[in-house]
Amino acid sequence: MGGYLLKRVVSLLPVLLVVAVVDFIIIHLTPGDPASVILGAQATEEELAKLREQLGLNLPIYIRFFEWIGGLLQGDLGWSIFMDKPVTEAIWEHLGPTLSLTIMAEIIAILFAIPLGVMAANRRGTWMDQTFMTFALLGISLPSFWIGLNLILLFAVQLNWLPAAGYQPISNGLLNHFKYLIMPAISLGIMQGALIARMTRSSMLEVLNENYIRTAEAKGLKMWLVTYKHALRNAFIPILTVIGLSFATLIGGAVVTETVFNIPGIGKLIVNSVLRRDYEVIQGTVLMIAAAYVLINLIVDLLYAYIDPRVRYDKS
Amino acid sequence: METSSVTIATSQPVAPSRHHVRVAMNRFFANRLAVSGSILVLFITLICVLAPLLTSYDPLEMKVQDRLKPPSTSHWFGTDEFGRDVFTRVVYGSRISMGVGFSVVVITSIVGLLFGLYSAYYRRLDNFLMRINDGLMAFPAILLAIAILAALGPKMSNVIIALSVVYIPTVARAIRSVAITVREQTYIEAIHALGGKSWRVIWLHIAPNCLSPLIVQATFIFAYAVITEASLSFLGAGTPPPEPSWGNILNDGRTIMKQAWWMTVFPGLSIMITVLGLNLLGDGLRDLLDPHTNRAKK
Amino acid sequence: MRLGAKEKTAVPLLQVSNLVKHFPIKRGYFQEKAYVKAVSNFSLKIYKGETYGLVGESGCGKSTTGRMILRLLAPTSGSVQYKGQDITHFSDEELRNARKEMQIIFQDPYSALNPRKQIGKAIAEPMSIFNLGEKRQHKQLVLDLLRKVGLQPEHYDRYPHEFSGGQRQRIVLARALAVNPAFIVCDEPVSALDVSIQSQILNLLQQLQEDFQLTYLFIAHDLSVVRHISDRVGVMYLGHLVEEAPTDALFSEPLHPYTRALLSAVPEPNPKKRKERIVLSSEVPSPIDLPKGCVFHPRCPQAIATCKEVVPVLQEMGTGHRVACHLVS
Amino acid sequence: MIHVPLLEVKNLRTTFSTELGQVTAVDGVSFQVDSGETVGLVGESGCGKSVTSLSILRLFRKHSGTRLTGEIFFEQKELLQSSMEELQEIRGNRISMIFQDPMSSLNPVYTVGNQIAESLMLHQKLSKKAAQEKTIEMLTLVGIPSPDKRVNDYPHQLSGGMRQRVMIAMGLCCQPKLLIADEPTTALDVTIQAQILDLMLDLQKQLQMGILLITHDLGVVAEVCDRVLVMYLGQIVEEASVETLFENPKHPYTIGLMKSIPTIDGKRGKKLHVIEGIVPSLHQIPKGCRFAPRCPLADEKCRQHPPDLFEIARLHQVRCWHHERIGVGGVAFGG
Repeated sequence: MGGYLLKRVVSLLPVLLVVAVVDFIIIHLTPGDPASVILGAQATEEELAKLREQLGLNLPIYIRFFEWIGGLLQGDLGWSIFMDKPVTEAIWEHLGPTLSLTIMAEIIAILFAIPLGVMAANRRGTWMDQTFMTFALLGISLPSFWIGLNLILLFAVQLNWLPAAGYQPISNGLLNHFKYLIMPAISLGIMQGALIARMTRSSMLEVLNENYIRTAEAKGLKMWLVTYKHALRNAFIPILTVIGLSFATLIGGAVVTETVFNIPGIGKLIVNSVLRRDYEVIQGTVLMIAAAYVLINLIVDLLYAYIDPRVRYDKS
Repeated sequence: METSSVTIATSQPVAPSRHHVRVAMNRFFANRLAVSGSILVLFITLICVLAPLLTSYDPLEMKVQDRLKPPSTSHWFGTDEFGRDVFTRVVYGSRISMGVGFSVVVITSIVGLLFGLYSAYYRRLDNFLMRINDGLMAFPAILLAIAILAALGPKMSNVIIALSVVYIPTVARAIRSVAITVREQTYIEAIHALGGKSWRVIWLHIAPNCLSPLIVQATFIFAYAVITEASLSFLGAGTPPPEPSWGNILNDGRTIMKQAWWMTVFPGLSIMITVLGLNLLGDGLRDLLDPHTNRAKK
Repeated sequence: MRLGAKEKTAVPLLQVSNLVKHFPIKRGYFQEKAYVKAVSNFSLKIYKGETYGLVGESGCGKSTTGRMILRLLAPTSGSVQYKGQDITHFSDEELRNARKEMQIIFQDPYSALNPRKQIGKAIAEPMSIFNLGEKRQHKQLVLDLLRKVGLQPEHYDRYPHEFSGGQRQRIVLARALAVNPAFIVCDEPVSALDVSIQSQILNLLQQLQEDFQLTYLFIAHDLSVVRHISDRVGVMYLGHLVEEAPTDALFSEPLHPYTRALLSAVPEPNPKKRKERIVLSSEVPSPIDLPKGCVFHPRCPQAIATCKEVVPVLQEMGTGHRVACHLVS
Repeated sequence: MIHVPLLEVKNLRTTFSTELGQVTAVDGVSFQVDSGETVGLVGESGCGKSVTSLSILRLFRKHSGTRLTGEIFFEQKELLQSSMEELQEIRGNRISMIFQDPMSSLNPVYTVGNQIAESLMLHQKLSKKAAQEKTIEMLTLVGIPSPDKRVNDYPHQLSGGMRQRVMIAMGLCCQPKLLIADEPTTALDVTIQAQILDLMLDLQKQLQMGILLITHDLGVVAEVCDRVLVMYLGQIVEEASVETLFENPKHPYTIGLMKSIPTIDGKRGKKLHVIEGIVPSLHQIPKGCRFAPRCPLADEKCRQHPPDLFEIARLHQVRCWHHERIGVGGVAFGG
């Protein structure tokens, strides 16, 4: 097992390197002089020079890259010009809301997606399967921010049950926290759930056609045992892959949802940094998110080994 | 050999019909998903092309006195806070969404096919390309697009570049996995045995067998691109106002949602119809073009 | 049978000596390198117009050998001579005309044809690869080939999915014949076909051998099929050639214990002849760590001490009957 | 006391709905299997032998639009009408089935021990520990070396031969009265096949079990079966004891099959006998006798009227209008 773990971790290093390079290049694509873009036209020459020096813009690009990487390894993600604090601190402040939003959305998604997907696969061709397919199709066709707007229109404006926007950290009471997060989590969870549900159904259908399922039926096992013991565990491997890969769309969705519901999360931080041209913050947060994605997929890889013995024992 | 699986091994060509196109058409029209999908997509494309004929108003012309009028016979979708006709802006907005979507699909399909094919065929290249691919896929689509647009500035061409960079890895990964299964087929080994050179193997044998999955993947990429473009404009990072795009119309409507419900409903509906049409078409094409999966899904 | 008398004098069309193929397997970064020893110093000679049958159970390395002969797989060591010329280390360019004369047909007819290409074009493709004659003539050549393999001209622009397994094998044969080859490796060509179709293809193979003066290396695991079509037969076990003889000699008095066990295990379609079977115990050992000495000794009913130590060498026991076994020499 | 067979299939008809419309894969098949007897169901691809075996335990996907008519009696119980619960009581307990491809017939993510114990706990209500012991006992019975270690192995760690032994252990752990074996040795090498066939015959004697063996290999039939049913395009064309079938076959298809197989001894002729043409598709079943298009003896009567299964001797039936003219003393077959 250890060998497998080590192999997976080692294979991540080049990916993380690519993530860092891509992240660095994007920000340095800015045509023209970033200093004047940040400070605006009326900045004096000497202010521009100080900023350029501070950003290290006068150094050749590869030197700045290695300096940046050096800083990264010591946990220094750069400095926010706008908020005048280290990027790591800015990220830490905004991490809480995004974490609870994405976790809640993912839980909603998985809780609905997997049972529905399995049931639809089990009753393929019946009306239940058709309605499932239609809802799942709608789910991936509705932009999450539009769902958000409509939820606000209904629950906040018309019925006034829930606050239209804003955020309450857990410290101000769990119920309060939920009140603010339930609508954003639903609007984010629908697309995510639809994606996972469709994958669950097709993966289950694939597995239900396998020979060992027929063997299980030939042994006289009850249908639910065949489905939930024999089929689901095999179907779970591709489902896990989708959950791992869809983490990226989840975070992407979170960025938009936070803007709709005015939640001070990482997404909001990035959007504001873009509008304020706060490059170092954009660079740092985008890097953190990409690194989190790589970590999540490593965990998914390790779960494979737990579920599928062939991965654990890949001797010859 | 007798296959114990239930599929009937018809040992004689079933309907040795001469017109393969006719057979393909029959199967297409029999597929409800593909037909309904293509109807919706065709409908939106027509709106895109015939935009000037559909409305007499100019999408940018402001008439302050008609500010925030509800939907009426003169303004089907009502007017926005500057008195511009929302129906006209939504109709012209379709050009942005479909334009961006289509160009992203063309770019990602071509580049994705190249990356996928060559990384599947040349093992040494594979490792290098796949690491870049995994690296790029680590960035959520919207974030990568936002970062690129922040650097290059919010122009429609930049939006297309940003979205292409975001979706090339997805296409490349899909094509690579198909190309690898094709490369393991015996007819590829046969062409090697016949002295066929690499270009012949790649372009005359592997590529044609990757087209169906490419078409299916492209349809879904089109849908993702439309949604992501709308999200970008909604965040104010995509197509800059006053140019009408569904995303920024929705953004304008967001703050005055209580008074002017029509400003958020209609652009949202158009996004949904377009993306739903594309997803339907994608599902339908996957059943038609990918015999393996449609046997399992039947 | 035709070849009984004169074959030994002529230069062999194909000569393979001490062919070895070890596939490295990647185990973690720290364990030492391990190899699947698929083929170990395999040698044979095949003469013009002859059908050499290579038989053995799955995993014995017969297909790997066939692919190494055609240089579809690079041998770890050993040499392949075609018409006296050593092609083992030929570059792709030099291999081209050798490739023209040496063709291969496969076991699985369902994946041997490109599903997106009409069969007429598929058969014509080798002609354009080796640019034989004008493109205009290709269609006519293909139509002749279709008739020769028992198909109709109107099949020209059909797609592979419209044909049965047997018909596809005929198309694969036509494609191999398109370049007028001298030598064809038939890798289990009838194993995936039904019995009645099998006999049609075997008869076709023999007919084509006469019409085109072809030489076959016929690889299969079905002993009765190999017996029917081969002039000489080689028996392989775990990458080693254990016995080789003219067909009648091998089947009437097999010398190697494994060949005898193999022949006794074949169920005969005749209830009266339910003979006493030599049932080999246990399983075929893994090709990664081969048994020392004779690879068959762990399962051999008559294994003696030397079998466990010394690797037996193929010895001549009579006209062309060679066997690698300590007990027999 | 009238003799009651272990299994009796009467006029079984199995139809599927496919993209190109209804297809009858098994069209009016009737046969019996007794305890201790091995009946062979032989034929080429698409003849319906596998579908027949699957119909007995109704092992078709729920929504595949499969329709089964006719009657199947097993120990005085009619299976086609019995409820799913009743059928599940019988599956793996009174009637067991083993399949062709050992590589994909075992669940890759559970140990072989777990998959065998599952049947024991279900049908014999054994505790986990008792089931584990019985499982090891079964693995020893089917000849798997060091069963106490193998019981915790996963399928991908075993060879094809070993997996087929596990399948047999799984099938026989509840002492079923009938074993249906669908091409059990087709995917195995000939030396391993010999071991598996011997094992099945030994276990049959010990458990006084009936075996329905589905195969396309006439050698295996001759080696193992007592009675044989030859199937062609969904119908039984000849039924006989194994001796009669090989000495005095009466149906042109059976004869054609036997003559087109190369043998391990006997004369090495130049050309093998060939059955002309190819098996017609189930969507275009010929009018009259289904073998007529490929039969050298076919005449107008054969092309117009489908023959019934005539009883020409005790336990010897043939579906052919011209059966008297065929075989020993009758029309000699070409090739």
